[in-house]
Amino acid sequence: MSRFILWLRRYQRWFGLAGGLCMTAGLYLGLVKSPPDYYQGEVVRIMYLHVPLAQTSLFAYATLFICSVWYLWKRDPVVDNAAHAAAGLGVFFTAAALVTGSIWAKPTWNTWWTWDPRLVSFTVLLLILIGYLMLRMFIDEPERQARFAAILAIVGGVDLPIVKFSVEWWRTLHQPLSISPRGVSYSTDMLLPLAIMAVGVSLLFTYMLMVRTQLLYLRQLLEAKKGRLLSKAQL
Amino acid sequence: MSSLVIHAEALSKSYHHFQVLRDLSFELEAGVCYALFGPNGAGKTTLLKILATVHRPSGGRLMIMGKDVVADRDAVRGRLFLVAHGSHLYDELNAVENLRFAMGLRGLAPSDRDIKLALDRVGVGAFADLKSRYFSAGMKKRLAIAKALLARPPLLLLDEAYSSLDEKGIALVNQVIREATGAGTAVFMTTHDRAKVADVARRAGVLRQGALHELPLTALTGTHELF
Amino acid sequence: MSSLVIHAEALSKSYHHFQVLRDLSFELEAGVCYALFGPNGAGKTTLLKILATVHRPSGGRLMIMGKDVVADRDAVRGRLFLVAHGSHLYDELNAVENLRFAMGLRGLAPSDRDIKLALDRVGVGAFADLKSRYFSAGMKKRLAIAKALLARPPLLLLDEAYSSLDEKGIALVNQVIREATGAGTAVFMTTHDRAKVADVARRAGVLRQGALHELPLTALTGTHELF
Amino acid sequence: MSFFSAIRWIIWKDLLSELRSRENFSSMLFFALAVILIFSFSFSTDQEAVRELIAGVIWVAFGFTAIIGLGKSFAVELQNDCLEALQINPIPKGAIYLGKLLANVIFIFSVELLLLPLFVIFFNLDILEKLPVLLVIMIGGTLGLSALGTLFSALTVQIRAREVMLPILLLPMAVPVFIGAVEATRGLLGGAPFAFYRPWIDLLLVFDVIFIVVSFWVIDFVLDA
Amino acid sequence: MSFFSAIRWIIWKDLLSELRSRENFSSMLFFALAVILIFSFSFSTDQEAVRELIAGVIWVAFGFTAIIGLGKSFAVELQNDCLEALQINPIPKGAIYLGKLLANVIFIFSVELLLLPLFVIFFNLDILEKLPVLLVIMIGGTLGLSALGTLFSALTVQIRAREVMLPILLLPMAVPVFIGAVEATRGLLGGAPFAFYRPWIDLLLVFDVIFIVVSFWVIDFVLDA
Ligand code: HEM
Ligand SMILES: Nc1ncnc2c1ncn2[C@@H]1O[C@H](COP(=O)(O)OP(=O)(O)OP(=O)(O)O)[C@@H](O)[C@H]1O
Ligand SMILES: Nc1ncnc2c1ncn2[C@@H]1O[C@H](COP(=O)(O)OP(=O)(O)OP(=O)(O)O)[C@@H](O)[C@H]1O
Ligand SMILES: [Mg+2]
Ligand SMILES: [Mg+2]
Repeated sequence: MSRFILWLRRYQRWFGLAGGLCMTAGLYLGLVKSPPDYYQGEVVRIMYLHVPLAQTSLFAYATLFICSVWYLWKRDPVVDNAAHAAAGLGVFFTAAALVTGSIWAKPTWNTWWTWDPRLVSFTVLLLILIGYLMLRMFIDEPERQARFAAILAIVGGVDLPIVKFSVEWWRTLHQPLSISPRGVSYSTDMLLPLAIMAVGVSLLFTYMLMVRTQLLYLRQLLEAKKGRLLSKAQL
Repeated sequence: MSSLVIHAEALSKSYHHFQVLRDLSFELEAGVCYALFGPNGAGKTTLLKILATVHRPSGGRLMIMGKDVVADRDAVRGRLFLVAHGSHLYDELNAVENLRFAMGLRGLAPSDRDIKLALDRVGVGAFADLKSRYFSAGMKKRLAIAKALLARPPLLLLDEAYSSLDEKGIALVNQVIREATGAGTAVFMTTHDRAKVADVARRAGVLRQGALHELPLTALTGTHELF
Repeated sequence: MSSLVIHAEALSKSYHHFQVLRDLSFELEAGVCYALFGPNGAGKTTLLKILATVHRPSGGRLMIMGKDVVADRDAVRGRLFLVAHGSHLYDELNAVENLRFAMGLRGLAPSDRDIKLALDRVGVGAFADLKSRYFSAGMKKRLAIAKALLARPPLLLLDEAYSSLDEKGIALVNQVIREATGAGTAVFMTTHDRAKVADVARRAGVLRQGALHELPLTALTGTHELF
Repeated sequence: MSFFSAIRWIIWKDLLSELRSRENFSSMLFFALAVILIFSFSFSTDQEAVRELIAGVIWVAFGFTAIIGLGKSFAVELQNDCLEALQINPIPKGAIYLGKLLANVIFIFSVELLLLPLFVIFFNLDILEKLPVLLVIMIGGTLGLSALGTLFSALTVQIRAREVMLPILLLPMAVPVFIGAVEATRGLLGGAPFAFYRPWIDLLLVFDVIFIVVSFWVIDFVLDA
Repeated sequence: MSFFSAIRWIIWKDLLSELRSRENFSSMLFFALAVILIFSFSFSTDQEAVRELIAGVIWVAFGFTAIIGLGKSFAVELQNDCLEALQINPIPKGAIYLGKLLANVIFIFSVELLLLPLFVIFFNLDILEKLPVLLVIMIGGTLGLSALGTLFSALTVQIRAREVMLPILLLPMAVPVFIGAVEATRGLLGGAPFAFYRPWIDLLLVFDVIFIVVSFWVIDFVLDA
């Protein structure tokens, strides 16, 4: 078994534990202790989920990008497992950020969805991630799957900043946003729980990444076992 | 050492974990024709495609003409030519254009006369202007052989060399192989028909359970089971 | 008359004005294996596909089991089975499912045991659950033969019957042909290999310049040129 | 008997292949998503205009979904010359047509069902109590597109420029289906009384029947030499 | 030397095949026509709204045209395993990429040129003195779509759901091209001063360069095991 996998197995619990602690503390501080927002009232509390989730999605894509470059360079299947895991979790976190954002948008912007640059680039991120997983689904050979997926992640990684900046120009060039996500200014009693939550969700992501990488790795091992049995049954 | 065309060490290949080749080592010298046998599904095509640099081996080391196939792909590729199951022809191009294109990408520019000679040689000269879409199975195979004639590679790889050829076509392939080996080309081919290859093969082997076993040449003319 | 399986009169076939078959007449009786030879591009595949009702003849009349292939297509089709170049397999279905589907459309419902027996017989029993996408060339051919085994048609058509099969596979095909003809099936096959077919063919012919010439059976064991 | 069992075998095979590969289904879904996205991008200037055109957007997305699915329908028969085997099978070609048609409707309609919530979210629709009628319109439109599309899929798969000839042939012919479906949907979503857009639904169903009957009748010429 | 001659051979082959079959060209053309037709049908309610959206309509039509052409680009290499032959040819894979890219741009751009008069007729546009800038935008957009599209065409052609995976991968990534092209076209057609939409043209060109460079760099991993 890969040494990296053994390392993951040894240390994952600490990440899980720390993430759990941070999130418990963060949720308590954010949902119970911190004051409601002056303008938004209790609704603002969804921020403690939305912002960390959104940040972690970007973190997930960064992980995916790095693992992909690393894979093409070293061709280590374990790194590909990590990339695969990061993409799967990325879809989960991105979708969660999108949903929480939408839920937040309904009372504040009075719509589930609007053509805001951030939302657009974020949706593109989600589509790229889903495309990434679909691509993997349609390739059976593990080596080719890993190689093509890595290429897609890298091209997407170059693309995302361009999408982000181009949509940024797109709006600001014509009409400024009446309500921007940046319009909410933080007070310290909001910033602390937010920071704790941010750390907590990132740790949680790291923990899930470690577990999922192992899962994918083990699944490959199992397939290999099955394959070896089949190779015995030659004509 | 310098006359070694293929030098494989502990080659292995798995298709999603289904191991087809295991720790396969062998060598092939220039000017020799090697015939590979094996039951259906043994991995002959797989091995040939690894030699042709279509697939990357899952493990082991493969040197062709002294160059590593992984590190030095393009150098290796200029030195080999593959006649595979697929005929590598473009349906919309006619026979001449197909040859021209294939040679052009190899950096060769055969004259009209060379092309005409090659087509006549493989017996499709009368169809030089026909789109390859309308070629029959055997005619396509013959066109692929015409490409090999023009490319004159140091290593020639043939998968199921005789399939879909008529008896004259088979004689033609054997003649081509003889000339090629005479000129120092190494030929590595798979086939199921030992009687036909007995004329030209200087070495033979059988692929069984992922391992390669060298055969005595007498096995080709005999009738006992190869595997 | 009633034992005539194929009765062709003045069949002809052209592909956009290129005439491949001219006024071809012949008959085939039940229980006989007919081997068709011919140079590459002679029109063997074309003729076989006309017999299989894939192509419609450009002229002439073709009766199979006493039914006209043009007027009475579906009746004819239930009585023949074609093993063509293409293996007629669905990549995503495994071996068992492929057999089941092919038989289902013919209105047959072979039992699990029948299917298992057929797969074992053609030597791919170990791969019953493997998607046919991953089958090698020879394994696909074997699966196609398994279909013919289950279908038990009165007329069996085989194009390049032995191609991509190993020696055991060839013996298997010959065995299948022997059993089929023994049970009254007419077999019409094309091949380039007279030595292999000599065992089983009861009649032989060569297609040349669009015309069919009957060959004496001794030609199969001889070595002089057929065309 | 063997007619219906042939239909069942075709559906079984198509569904099983699809379950194995999930190719068709996920492709249709994602492609429809991309279409919705492009639309929203191209027409983002005017939120009100987009809401006005929502019925059109829905049916353009459904139309493209259908074209993807229909194109695949017979394209899978090209692998290993399976089409040849289908052609010379002793079953009536009408059974092949109906089997393929039903499999296509199942695929396309399930994708449309999945897209529905997206439209609700993206365009702020409120369709809960309109759902039964909407489903009828969707089935009517899908059946109409598939009836013609299955026929053309069988036809185009045998010619050179197959992937593109399908929409080229289908889209103009399917104009009445599109018009019927768009107008009915527009009426429904716009809150018009049922009697007002009822004729459009009738139009759809009439076209469904006509298309299926005609296709069933001509499929022999398409699938046979 | 052999690098550029390889590029020439690829272009020669693609152009010659296309001249023979006219498959790609006529398909793109007709498909674009059908798209324009559908648009006009689906959005016929409000002529003014359509005029507002004309830049979007143009680029949706161009985008679909491009996707058709790009999908074909490497798909023709599947016949008789030609892709295998390309892979093991002793030429740099970058030359294959550039050859295919140029052939694609030639095809797609010529179809776009033919579509232009149609837009003029259908939507009453007045583009004569705007033509030079419009052509620059068109080339910029086409190059951007093709740069990525050629890469993804080479990639998807080697996997299962190829026809649909191409748009699935390409469309989200091409969002900046669409935005740049649509905004620049909108500015141009709307009569805005050049300086106003100039940034969009710059965006297009920057994008073109970035994606050609990136694709050229990764094509080896796509076309080689
Ligand atoms: C579908 C809707 C939404 C999506 C997809 C979305 C997406 C995002 C993304 C991608 C980020 C960036 C995280 C980072 O840069 O690390 C973010 C941050 C943020 N969002 Fe949202 N958002 C949505 C709705 C909202 C709404 C309705 C609000 C509040 C009115 C909001 C408030 C914020 C805030 C305060 C931040 C942190 C900004 C910062 O730290 O720079 N979001 N969101
Ligand atoms: N892409 C693939 N994925 C999984 N398994 C594969 C793949 N290609 C081939 N195989 C398997 O590898 C084995 C060897 O296949 P290969 O085509 O090399 O056989 P072969 O010796 O050429 O057989 P034949 O004589 O029938 O041509 C077969 O059992 C086949 O099922
Ligand atoms: N669709 C077609 N259009 C035009 N010509 C065709 C077509 N199909 C076959 N031909 C031509 O018809 C002739 C006979 O082809 P066919 O495939 O029947 O030959 P064959 O005897 O099977 O040859 P082989 O031994 O090579 O398989 C060939 O010359 C071929 O070029
Ligand atoms: Mg093989
Ligand atoms: Mg033939």
